[in-house]
Amino acid sequence: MNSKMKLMSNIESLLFVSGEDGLTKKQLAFLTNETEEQISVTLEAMMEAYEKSEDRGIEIKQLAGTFQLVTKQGNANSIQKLVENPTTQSLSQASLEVLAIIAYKQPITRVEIEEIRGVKSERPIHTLSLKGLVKEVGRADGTGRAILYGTTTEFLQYFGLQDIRALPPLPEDISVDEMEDSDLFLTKFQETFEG
Amino acid sequence: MNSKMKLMSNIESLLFVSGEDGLTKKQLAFLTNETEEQISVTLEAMMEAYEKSEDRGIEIKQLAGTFQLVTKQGNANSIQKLVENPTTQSLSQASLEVLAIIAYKQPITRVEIEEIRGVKSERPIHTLSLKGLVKEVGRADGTGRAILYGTTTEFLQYFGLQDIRALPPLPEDISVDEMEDSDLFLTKFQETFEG
Amino acid sequence: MSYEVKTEAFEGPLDLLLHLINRLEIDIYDIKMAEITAQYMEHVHAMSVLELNEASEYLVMAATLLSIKSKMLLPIHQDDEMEDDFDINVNDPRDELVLKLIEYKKYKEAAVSLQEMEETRNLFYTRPPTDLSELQNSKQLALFEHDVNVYDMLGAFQKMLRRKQLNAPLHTRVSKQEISIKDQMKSVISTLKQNKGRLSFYELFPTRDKTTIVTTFLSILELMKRQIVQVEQNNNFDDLFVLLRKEDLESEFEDEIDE
Repeated sequence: MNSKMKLMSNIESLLFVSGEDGLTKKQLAFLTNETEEQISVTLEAMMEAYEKSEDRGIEIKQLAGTFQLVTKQGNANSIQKLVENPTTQSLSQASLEVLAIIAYKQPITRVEIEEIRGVKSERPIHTLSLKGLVKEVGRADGTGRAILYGTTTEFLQYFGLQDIRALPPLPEDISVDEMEDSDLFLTKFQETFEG
Repeated sequence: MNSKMKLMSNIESLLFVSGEDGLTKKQLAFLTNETEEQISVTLEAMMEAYEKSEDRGIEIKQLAGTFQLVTKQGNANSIQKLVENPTTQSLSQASLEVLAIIAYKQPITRVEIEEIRGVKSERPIHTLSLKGLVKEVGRADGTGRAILYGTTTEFLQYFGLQDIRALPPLPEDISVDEMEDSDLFLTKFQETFEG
Repeated sequence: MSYEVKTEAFEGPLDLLLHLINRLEIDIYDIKMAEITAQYMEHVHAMSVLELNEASEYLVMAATLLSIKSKMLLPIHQDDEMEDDFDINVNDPRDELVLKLIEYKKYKEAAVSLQEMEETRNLFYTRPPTDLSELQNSKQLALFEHDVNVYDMLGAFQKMLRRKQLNAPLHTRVSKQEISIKDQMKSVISTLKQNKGRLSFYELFPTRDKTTIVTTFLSILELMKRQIVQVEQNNNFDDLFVLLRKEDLESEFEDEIDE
């Protein structure tokens, strides 16, 4: 019993110092000399305990492929008081569009992105790379050897995704009746921006 | 009773994100809309709870009036193991930060670097000098004649830069632009859909 | 006529077209070219002022729309129809545009879900990894651990800005509190007690707040003068250690400082 408690304590310490980098099950197993199965069971028990304890302000989340300690969502209000201006951080519409295209079509060149959007996209791509959300992942074959873009680990972290497969499926076939949905879409937009 | 639990949860979240800087009772009182007395009582209860719970890996440390979360001494072994087997980026984050500051603001003293980062930076500077990425490039005027740091040729080589002007612009400047962009966009969007 | 186009509201000509299709309640697979072209032109005219290079994209689309419209007015040649027997829609001049619009719409919607995810993600916070380099030996430090590039460096910088943003309001709004030397002396003593009476000088300064640093420093000097603490150093340039010399002095200490 004691050993199980000790393992939880150890895991909490390790996750605490790793911060937003987090640790995988494998790494945790290695660092604590335990089996991965033992780590799985313990992590699960910890996740449940964190969630249930109302006096706890942190919990474990799987983000960007690792387990990380994060603050509970319910405490966002008081933490936001620590933040200078919470709204300025969000991405612009252009950046979000480019990012969506890169996320679903990676690896992809700038020209291909511009073809889909129908507008020049150099600036949003530049902004996204500076923010560490996309990066060069290679060069296209053929003349020019254009840069191929892909998303980064920071991208997963930024959107709270476990891995790239956790992205919601791309709306595939837009049928006639789906056009009505776009009303919904516009309404949502308005809500978001007016709200 | 519930409210007391909630306050503990809030304090844990706040101490968690404030990291090495920690928070004073006064700051915690401000952030949670509680009295300092209430904070004192709650912190004491929390400190005891952390200490007693064998499954906890963190505890509250009080230093010069600020409170911060730290890992429990008893888990030092597995943390040492983490240090010796750096499988994540965790170790380079501090160094990369300092490197970015030196690259963009050189020549710069240690004190100036610390002012920008908000934390002590002796270690990362030491690390970077050992790696040959930064070096002493002179001494500041005035008393103390503090060491001025700059990047090396090795730095340019390492990052594949032709010269120091080939560095991309700082994200700081970008975000200002982007804010304006998105504001304009939002305004326009609202006009369009409300109009 | 001048081609000054105000386009901030739309992410390009495709975005504008989608907006019009939606507003006119037109079936995207059966776009009424005359109507949409007229509306599109009207919008482009109504927009004012923007960079020429973006305006050109809107104008290219205008030309495309006009060309589709005119093609649709032409009668379909009999021979062509025979050849393309297998593909019924091949002759619809709108096809390419429709495909483009549908493709673009997918990503526009995906961008909306990204935005929602961004909002949710903003409700919880992580912390930067602890700097553990002091636990490392120098030999290890000298190794290049990773294949880092300039963007990793910028990413690190970005993270730092985020972290600094977290603490900024406290520095301006809250931390202006005045700490007295007396209070800080007490705090130093209690901190030392908690650490078995011995602590590195460095650890007594956990904050970057200048007032606190100065006050803490003065309080340590005062404590040294009163021989309540002692400072020692083993070798040149080693860390300084602060030692608590007297164990129980709370009571005498209280009135002494009040003078």
